[in-house]
Amino acid sequence: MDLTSFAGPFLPEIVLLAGVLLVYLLDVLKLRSNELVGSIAVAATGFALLFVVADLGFTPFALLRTLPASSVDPTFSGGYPLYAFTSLGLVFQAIFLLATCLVSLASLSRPREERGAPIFYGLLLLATLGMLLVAVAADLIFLLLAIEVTSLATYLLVGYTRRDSRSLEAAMKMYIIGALSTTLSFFGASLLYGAYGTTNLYAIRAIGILNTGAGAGSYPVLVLLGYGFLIVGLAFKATLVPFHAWAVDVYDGAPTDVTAFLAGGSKKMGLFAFFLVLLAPILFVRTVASGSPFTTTQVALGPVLQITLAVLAVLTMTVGNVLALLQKEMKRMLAYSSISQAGYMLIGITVGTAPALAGATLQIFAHVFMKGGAFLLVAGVSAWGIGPLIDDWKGLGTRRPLAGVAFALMLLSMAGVPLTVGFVSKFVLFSAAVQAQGYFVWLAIAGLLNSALSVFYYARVLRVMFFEQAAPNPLPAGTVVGGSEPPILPAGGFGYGRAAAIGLVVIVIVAVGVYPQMVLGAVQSAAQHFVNFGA
Amino acid sequence: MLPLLSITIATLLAGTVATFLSGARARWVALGVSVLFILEVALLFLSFSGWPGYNGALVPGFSESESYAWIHLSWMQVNYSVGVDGISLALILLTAVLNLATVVYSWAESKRPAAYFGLVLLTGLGCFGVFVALDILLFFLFWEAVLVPMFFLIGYWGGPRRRYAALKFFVYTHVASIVMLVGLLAIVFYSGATSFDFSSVYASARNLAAVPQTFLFLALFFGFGVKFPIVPFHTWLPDAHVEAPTGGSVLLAGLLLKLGAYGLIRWAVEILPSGFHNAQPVLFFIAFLSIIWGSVLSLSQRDLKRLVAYSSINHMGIVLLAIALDSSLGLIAAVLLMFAHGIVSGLLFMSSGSVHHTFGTRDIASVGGITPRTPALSTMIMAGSLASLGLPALISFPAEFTALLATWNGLQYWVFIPLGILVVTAAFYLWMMQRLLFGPAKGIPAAAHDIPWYEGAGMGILVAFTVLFGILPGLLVNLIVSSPIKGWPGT
Amino acid sequence: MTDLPIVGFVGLSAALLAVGLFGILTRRNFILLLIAIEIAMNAAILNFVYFAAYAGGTPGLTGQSIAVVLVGFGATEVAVGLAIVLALNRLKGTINVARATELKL
Amino acid sequence: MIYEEIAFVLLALVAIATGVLALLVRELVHTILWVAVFFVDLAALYFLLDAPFLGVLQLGVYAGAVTVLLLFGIMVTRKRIFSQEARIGIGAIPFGLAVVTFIFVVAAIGEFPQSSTTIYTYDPTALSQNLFNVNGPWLLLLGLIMLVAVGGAIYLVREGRE
Amino acid sequence: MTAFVVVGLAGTRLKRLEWGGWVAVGFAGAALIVGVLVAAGAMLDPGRYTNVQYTWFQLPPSPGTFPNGFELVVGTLVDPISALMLLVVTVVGFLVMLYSIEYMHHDRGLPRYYAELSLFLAAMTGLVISNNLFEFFLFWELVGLCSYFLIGFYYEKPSASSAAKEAFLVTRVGDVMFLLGIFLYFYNYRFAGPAGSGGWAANGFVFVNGSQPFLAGTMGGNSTLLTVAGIMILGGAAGKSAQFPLHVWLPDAMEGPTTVSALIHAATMVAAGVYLLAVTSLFLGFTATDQLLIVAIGGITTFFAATMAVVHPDIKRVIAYSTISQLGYMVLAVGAGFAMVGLFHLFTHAFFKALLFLSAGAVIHAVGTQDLFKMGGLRKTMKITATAFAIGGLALAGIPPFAGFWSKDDILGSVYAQLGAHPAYWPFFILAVAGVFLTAYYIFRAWFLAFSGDRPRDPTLPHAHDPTWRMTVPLVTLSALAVGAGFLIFWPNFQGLLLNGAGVAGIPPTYGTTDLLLSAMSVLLGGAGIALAWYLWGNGKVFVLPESSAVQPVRKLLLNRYYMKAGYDWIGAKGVYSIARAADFFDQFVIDGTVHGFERMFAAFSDRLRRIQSGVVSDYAAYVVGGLIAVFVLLLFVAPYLVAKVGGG
Repeated sequence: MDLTSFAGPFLPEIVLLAGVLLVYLLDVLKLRSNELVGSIAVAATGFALLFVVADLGFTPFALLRTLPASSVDPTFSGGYPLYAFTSLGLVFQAIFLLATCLVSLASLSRPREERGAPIFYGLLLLATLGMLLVAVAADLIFLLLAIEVTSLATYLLVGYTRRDSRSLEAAMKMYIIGALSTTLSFFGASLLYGAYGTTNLYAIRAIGILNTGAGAGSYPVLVLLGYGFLIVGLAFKATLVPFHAWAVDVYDGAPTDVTAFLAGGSKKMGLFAFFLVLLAPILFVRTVASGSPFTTTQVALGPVLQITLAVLAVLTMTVGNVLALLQKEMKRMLAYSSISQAGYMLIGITVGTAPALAGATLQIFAHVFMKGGAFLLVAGVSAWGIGPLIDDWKGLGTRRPLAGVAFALMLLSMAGVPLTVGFVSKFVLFSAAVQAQGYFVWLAIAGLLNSALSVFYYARVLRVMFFEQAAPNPLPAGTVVGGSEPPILPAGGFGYGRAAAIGLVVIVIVAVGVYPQMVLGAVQSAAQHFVNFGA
Repeated sequence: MLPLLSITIATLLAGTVATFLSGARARWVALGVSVLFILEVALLFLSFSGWPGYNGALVPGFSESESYAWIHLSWMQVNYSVGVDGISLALILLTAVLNLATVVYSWAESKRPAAYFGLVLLTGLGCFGVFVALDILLFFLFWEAVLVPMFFLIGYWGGPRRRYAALKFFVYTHVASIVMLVGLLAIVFYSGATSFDFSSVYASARNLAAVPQTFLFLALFFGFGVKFPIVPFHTWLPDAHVEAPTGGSVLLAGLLLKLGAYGLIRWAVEILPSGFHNAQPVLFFIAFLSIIWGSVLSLSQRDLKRLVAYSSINHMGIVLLAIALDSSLGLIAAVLLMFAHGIVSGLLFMSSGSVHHTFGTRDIASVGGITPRTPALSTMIMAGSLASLGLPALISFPAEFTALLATWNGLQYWVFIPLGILVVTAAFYLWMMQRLLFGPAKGIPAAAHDIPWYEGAGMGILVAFTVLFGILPGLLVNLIVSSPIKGWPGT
Repeated sequence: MTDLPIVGFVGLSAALLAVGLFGILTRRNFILLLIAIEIAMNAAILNFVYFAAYAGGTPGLTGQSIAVVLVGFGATEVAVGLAIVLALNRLKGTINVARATELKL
Repeated sequence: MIYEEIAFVLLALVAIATGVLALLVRELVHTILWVAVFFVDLAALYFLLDAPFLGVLQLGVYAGAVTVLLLFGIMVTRKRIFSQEARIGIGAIPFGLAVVTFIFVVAAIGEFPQSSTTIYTYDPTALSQNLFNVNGPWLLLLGLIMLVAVGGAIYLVREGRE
Repeated sequence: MTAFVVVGLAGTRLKRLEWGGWVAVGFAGAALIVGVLVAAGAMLDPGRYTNVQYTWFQLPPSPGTFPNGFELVVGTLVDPISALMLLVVTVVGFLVMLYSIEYMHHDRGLPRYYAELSLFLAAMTGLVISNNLFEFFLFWELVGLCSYFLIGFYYEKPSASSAAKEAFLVTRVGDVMFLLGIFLYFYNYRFAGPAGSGGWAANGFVFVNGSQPFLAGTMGGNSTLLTVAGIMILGGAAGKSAQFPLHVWLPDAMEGPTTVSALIHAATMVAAGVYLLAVTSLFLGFTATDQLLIVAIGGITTFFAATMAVVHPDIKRVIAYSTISQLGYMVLAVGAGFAMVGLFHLFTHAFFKALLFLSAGAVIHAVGTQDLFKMGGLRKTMKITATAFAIGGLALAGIPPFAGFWSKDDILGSVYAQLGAHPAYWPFFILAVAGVFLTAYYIFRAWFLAFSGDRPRDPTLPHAHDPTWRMTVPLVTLSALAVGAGFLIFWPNFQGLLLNGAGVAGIPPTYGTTDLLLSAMSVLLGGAGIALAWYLWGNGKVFVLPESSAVQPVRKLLLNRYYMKAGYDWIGAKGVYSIARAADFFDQFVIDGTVHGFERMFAAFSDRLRRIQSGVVSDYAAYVVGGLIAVFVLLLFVAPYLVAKVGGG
């Protein structure tokens, strides 16, 4: 294996790795200033992002291309590699990098007294590296190992404020459920290996297309069990119900910037893993498989998986929304909302058509900005001394109109109000579901009804922020202040980094919301390639 | 030709932004924008090319059409397409008039005036957009765009239970929009329409089989119906109206309810003829239910605004009935009724608002005999009530007459229901006037004085239109007739 | 060339998985949880190994390679788990996972 | 070959038994002992499957390193090494869940030949070829994972004095 | 002719001015001149139709419903009957306006009064000269509105505003039926009419086309439909003309100023119902069933209202009941097919009833009460008024040669002539004849109570005297008309006008050829009534019915108007309002409650579901494993079953 040919396409990853090493080096040199280390992370992700965007074929950056156009979306004939560059993978790489970029940009404004900048940014970059590798995986084991890179990094990220018991508890919970899921994933992979004799996703796809009798044809139960284990294992990352319970506690307990990364980044990786793993059986395994040892009917594998995923999707949306309804804490409410959003995204792979995948991808793109931005904003607001409860946000909209409007915009986008990116993505996603016809229309209806339900709690936050007066500050004894003065917010805003990140979020939410053609066009063509890829 | 529609949208958008930013001078900016809006609508009228006999527009029957690519995917063609025909033009006129009247009426708004007037203009923009949009996504976008300002208008400037009302309004209408959206999407994808454009949907949806058409129609009907509002999905309306500030109520009753009816005509009745035909019994049933329910409930209300709100349900029920008749006369009646109800309910809500400002309560039972103290206000209330109960020479009369005539033509003796309800309608208005305006004075605060000039002016604008179109309904009818509705010549 | 009952291996790995899961569900001591997870992990590794050796399927060395990688991964995972548990123990003085319930509802 | 089958049955029984014992005994140090036996037992199974390289790896990594790591964990988190765990019931629900999972997975055995079949054996060189050449990226990934683990784990357990 | 409308509207503009009353009178005078000229023109040239019309709105022809298009027009038509009505409206209108100057001078709402009265005159004129049913309805509603305003003129009085509301509502019931009637006729005649005309739909409901009745000879079509249409028109007329059972509002309408009662609720507006029936019967035609029904309503109302007038102590209400009763005669005539005879009675009745009201108004103006039992002996101080009232009474009682005799006699005679052909008319004819006696009795009971005797029974009443010329001129003029109007029947031109009003339909009436025996009988009955009144009430006597009398319950029944109003009130207040309350309850608690129920259910569900977030990680692991098993179940059992069943997505 020629090193240069191996390293060339991985330039973005290498840039990140270099960033990590630089950060660790500076740590050793006792240069631990947040701004310095953070800038390195921002720069690294920024550069990597440029490379990825260039690889996607965005002409202004053509100079930065690291991949010849021919090696994107290649066709295989025998000899399946462990990794392959797909347009959709590149799109996801860009999304992941954007998420990391946003988080590290915002984290530039971390409070000075907070320690652990090197480990924070180092792990952030490593986690991102794992995500980038997930995006190019072509092999199940490669995929799972890459996921583990991110998983371990995120366990540690969640617990990196090691003197915060909430944070450590979150890390512990995430670790246990994560390790369990990993085990289940590998177990599933082993079963699939037993059935197919390979763990390569494209090989499995080819077996399905060629209908050689291996895999689903010969070992229907093994295949079904294998995919079942994999679905459950990956559902951990994607926070599907009922595998979501950890997420709420972890999103709540983790440092909020890390939460933003979890919600905006690593969870999306789980969803993309779903795309990678399940697209082949859903679309290409035409082998008629006996449904189970207990029934004699012969059914196709694809619809069976689709129905299962549809149930999971509906369950995820609904439970997430219902639980968010009564939630009193802002972060937990956002966490539940994030869970329900995962349900929408799952619709994409459930439907399995290129439009649906495009819709889901756009939804994921939107979610990075909406939810990531929201958590970043929550982190900034809590730095002002605003408590964790939604009610603590009373009157914020009128006292800090800019922050209030930005947050309102994110919430409206999550609720799917037009002229926001959240609307466009849901519109495309549900359109695609309707376009696929059949029972997917019901999926679209369930999704839309759920998004209606979600309006309840988003609107509640808006109400608290804009229509209610701030509660009187618990006054220090002896101070004489008239009546019901709201708590005094610190002068200044979020700090430049965070303000820039939130500003970027707002711009994207509105810009893509108003004119989505550019993003949507790229995503659509990538999804189309992805569906046809290697076939 | 000038892209007049886009210019108007841009004007309103820019006006809204300017109003938001203009602080204390917001009302002047808003007034300027409203006047500009009216002038642009006047220009639209002048350049309207859909008059009978003309067929040169981009989409047949639509004048001033514009279309630009927006989202073009292999399977989804969304354009920015706008255009007007007679029906939308009539409602656009209503929008412009109500916008101006609301701005004038709310002249003294002191609670964050910039935001208030901005939101009023934004509502106007949304409604204008709905009436001109010829693309499903664009339509839905404007449709939803109306929700947000109204949510804030109710939620921030409203009465004591404003938060509840705002939330209820938002959730109800949002759920409805969603069902409507699914319906519209399904129409596109099931019919194999090449784009989201009205023309394309119109051309292909009619070819769908009757059964899917029926399902789609019912979905759309639910979506539009909640805005109507149809019984039993109406309970958001009284709450929203009662809690909304006067300007909000005016726009809510005058414009928002019309969106549902307009949507039903444009996006359901026209493009799903067989579905419409099959669903007619349902529509009739709901229409009669709404008519009866609205007026019977009006009888039992003590709150002036609530009374007017329920009477809106009744009136919109007649609109629905007229639409459901599936006849040209019915359609004309429906649009006339919409226009009339927009003006008249606006007037009535303004009156109720003034009653509230002047006497501190809207409870009909606790205030009475106000006429000697506030003759101008009483006159307005009387004008509004009499117009609303369908008195000749006022705007509702030709509309109701046409509607009832059309009902007779279509349904024969069923017309007894709306006819009988006319008596009940008269009863609750008369009863309200008897208690509020006449009789011995009671419950009038010492400081109460007649309405200020701007409230009078706001209502005066509406009264002027009430009388103008009451005497010359032909102006509107000629406009409506020029629309490419089925059964019309040249369609 | 040895003959072995492949069915038995399937049963064994299923049983080991069940034992691991049972441990994860019932044990409260974090270290026991780690052990349970590793038992289940070993079930997966065992799967890879015997499927690699099973002639009935499509045999290949890949399975053994995977097993090698997974053995390494398992050890790393335990190390990270231990790091977390040590930090938690330092802060809370317990490694009973049922006592760490600050975050709930 | 009947001997190999008998050996397999014995090893399998020992594996299950030690696994269960490791989880159920109340003395934590005994747990470690049973775990060690479990890992060794699995190594023996790998030898039985003619995968000697893996067997050795299992002995070295699991039976050696991991066991020591776990023992170390117990020593650090315990005031006294030989303290007993509180008795915890088996719990019907977890037990049921585990059994049902077992049943589901075992359901797949119907798809395999019920009698003993010949297994393939491989040359360790071929294994290393496979491992380092074709599937080299796996090892790179494993390296990355270890990089993450080492950096993070050290930071986490370090007595924070910065 | 539209000038009338303009005149009326102009009147309303001037309401702010102090001398607005005079301006209004001036306009009314102008209207009078025009009206008289028009009427004279019509009388001098019977059979002339003047028709002018403008399109209100129109729809182009559409293939389905209206192949010839659809049109609504506003037009004017002067034909004999509208000329007759025009004369009534303008004459009485002018006189009442003049009279009001003094009668109302103390009222601060004077400008409003004149504005509303002017508007009324305009609307009434418009109604009379309408050339189509749609326009007819338009003005019909407008006069109803004016009536509403004028009844509620003293709006501070709760009884007045209540009466106004009642009047509007009850007539609204009639209006609704009228509207339905219009629709029914429209449906029947939408394509009927002269060839090529396109029918009613394309011609805006017009009666005439050029000089021809538009629908001449088109009677026919669906007879059931036409019957129902006729019933609906009758309902409308019954509402406006206070016929049984929609008569309840008219007595209460006496809450308005007496002048208003005289003009609107005696002479003009209430007659609009009869006018409507006449127009319909002449131009559209009634079926035999309708005719019988109209006759029945007329006959019943005649007698029924008269009985109520017999016992009432309020001078205005007595006259009001008398109005209802007299309107009954007109309806009876129209129903029997003698529309023009009815209109003739309408014509004379307008004058003598206005006279009666204005006289009563003068009395009320003078003594400040309407209670007959407080009055008495006014004959001495109010000579002109007493005489005027007596003339009116005699006319009403049908004593020759007063106007009432001629017209009422014509009615009785004409109907009598039809009895052979329509035996079913008999009972109603008898009721009508009995009404003659009652009429004479109650009106002279009122006269005797008010004017005879020596002094007022209530000594606290102010000293009464005759009013000034502004009030007496109308009284005298109307007296003259009450005496003389009946003689017009002997003028051939007028007779010709009446005959020609029939246009093409209808039965020739019996002008001048009345059965002498019948005339004599009716005069005798009238005389007997007067005699009885004199016997019971003459010379200041007060007849008190003994408490033990067997007819005491009857008296109570009559005083309480047969409990019909109470019944209606009960239906309105208790029945409908209770339904409304119940509906409100349903709305708030059931419909909204369902919504809130959903909300609560979600909340409860959410709360229950929240518990699974226990914070114990082992539980979370259990969910994972449970979820795993659930996924297996789905994958292995549920999904294959579904796929096999429906064939997959």
